Amino acid sequence: MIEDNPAIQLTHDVLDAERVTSLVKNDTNGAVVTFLGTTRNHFQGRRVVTLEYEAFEEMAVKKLEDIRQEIRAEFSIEDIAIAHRIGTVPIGEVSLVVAVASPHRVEAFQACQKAVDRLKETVPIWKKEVFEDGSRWVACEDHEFEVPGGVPASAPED
Amino acid sequence: MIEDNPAIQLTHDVLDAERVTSLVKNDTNGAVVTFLGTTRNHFQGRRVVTLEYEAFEEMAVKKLEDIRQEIRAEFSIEDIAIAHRIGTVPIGEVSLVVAVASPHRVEAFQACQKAVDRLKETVPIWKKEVFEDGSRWVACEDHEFEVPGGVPASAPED
Amino acid sequence: MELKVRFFALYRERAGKNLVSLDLPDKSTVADLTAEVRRRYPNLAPPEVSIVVAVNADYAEPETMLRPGDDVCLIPPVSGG
Amino acid sequence: MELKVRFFALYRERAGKNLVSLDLPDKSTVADLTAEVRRRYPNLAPPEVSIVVAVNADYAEPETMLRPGDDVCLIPPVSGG
Repeated sequence: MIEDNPAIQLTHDVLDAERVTSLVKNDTNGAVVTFLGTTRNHFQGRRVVTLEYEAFEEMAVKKLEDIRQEIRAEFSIEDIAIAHRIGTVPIGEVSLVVAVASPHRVEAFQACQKAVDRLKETVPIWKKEVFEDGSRWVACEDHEFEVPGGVPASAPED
Repeated sequence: MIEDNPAIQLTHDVLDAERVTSLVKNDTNGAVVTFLGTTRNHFQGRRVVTLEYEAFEEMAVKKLEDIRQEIRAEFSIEDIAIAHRIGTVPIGEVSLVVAVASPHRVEAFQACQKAVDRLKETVPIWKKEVFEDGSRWVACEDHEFEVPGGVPASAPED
Repeated sequence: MELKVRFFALYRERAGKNLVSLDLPDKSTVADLTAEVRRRYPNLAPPEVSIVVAVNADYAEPETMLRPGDDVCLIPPVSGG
Repeated sequence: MELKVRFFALYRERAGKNLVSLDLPDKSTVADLTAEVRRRYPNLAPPEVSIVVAVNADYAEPETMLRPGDDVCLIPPVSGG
């Protein structure tokens, strides 16, 4: 955990989805929507062995808090909590928890999805898929990010 | 629990959201969306003391399984689990858990929301809000359901 | 034929019973049954609201024909979740 | 002025460093800085992809003017979640 706000968590530890969800539940909310991002075991047919998350931590925490405030303003929602795991995340484990609670379910679904979308657009966190024979920074090493004559994206990097 | 399918649960016990979610998680899914319906403490300014859920159990289990199959067909999703609590549910506790997992998050959000919508339309479960001075069957005792000269909706019923 | 009809939730409370035996002519339909229910329990639902019926644990159309031994249930507007 | 520039993820690996000192003229902008970065690390990103820069932990426009002591970080395309 980087700072004091319990509704934002960036941690090397295993995430506790129940704890994150409990932060947003209260007796005036009838609907709680929770998103879990879990690490997948394949990418285009290649077996992923593990995932590595790297963050620019000070900025990531600020950007996560910006998203919370954006969602609160746009959806009249008070209760939103976000936790992101960094470092090595074994396959099948949870890398992201976004929990949103609202008196009504439509807003809770919309707000949760929007928060996840914004996180993937703006928060400086990077995911590397490690294969048996190489690795790949997700979103970076797409076709358009290849450097002519540069480091081949699929080469082992560690 | 009424029958053998672990992905459908109708129970008088406290719901375990973590358990329901764990039924849908697997290593090929990157996204898990969970909806929790929790009991609210107010209705139009009146304080709700407790909630009572009644079900036509055999049919409710069948209808919940129909929803699972519908969602799987519509969204190409394999993993969906639904648990509904019946009987007395104290304020702030979870009455419904719907968990959906998918390789991609957009489908997981859509499928989860659709499953909740369908449940509220088709599954024979009824919720009664108990106030300090009366009670009300939700969805039944709306304006258009008043019987002229019949039982007043806000009268104590127990 | 004699049919056992189950009442749930609001209907159970308004009728004051959860199980009623109705004697209906053979080949009666769901619509015939709800008409008879309304005669016996005029305060169950207002005339402009149709009474939904499940036969053998599935929703039935008004024209569905009933058979002896059918499990018939009256379904008030649902409100799960 | 001398500026410390931090590299993350793909950029860190391609540059082989996570921190670089750059000497830039006073009143240089973010665009001046990325041009200098590209001269020193031509393999960092293809020319048609712009290099995103954060100054003091917030995204900065290309025309933003840099000041001594600024915390400058190069931000490859993000992929959290």
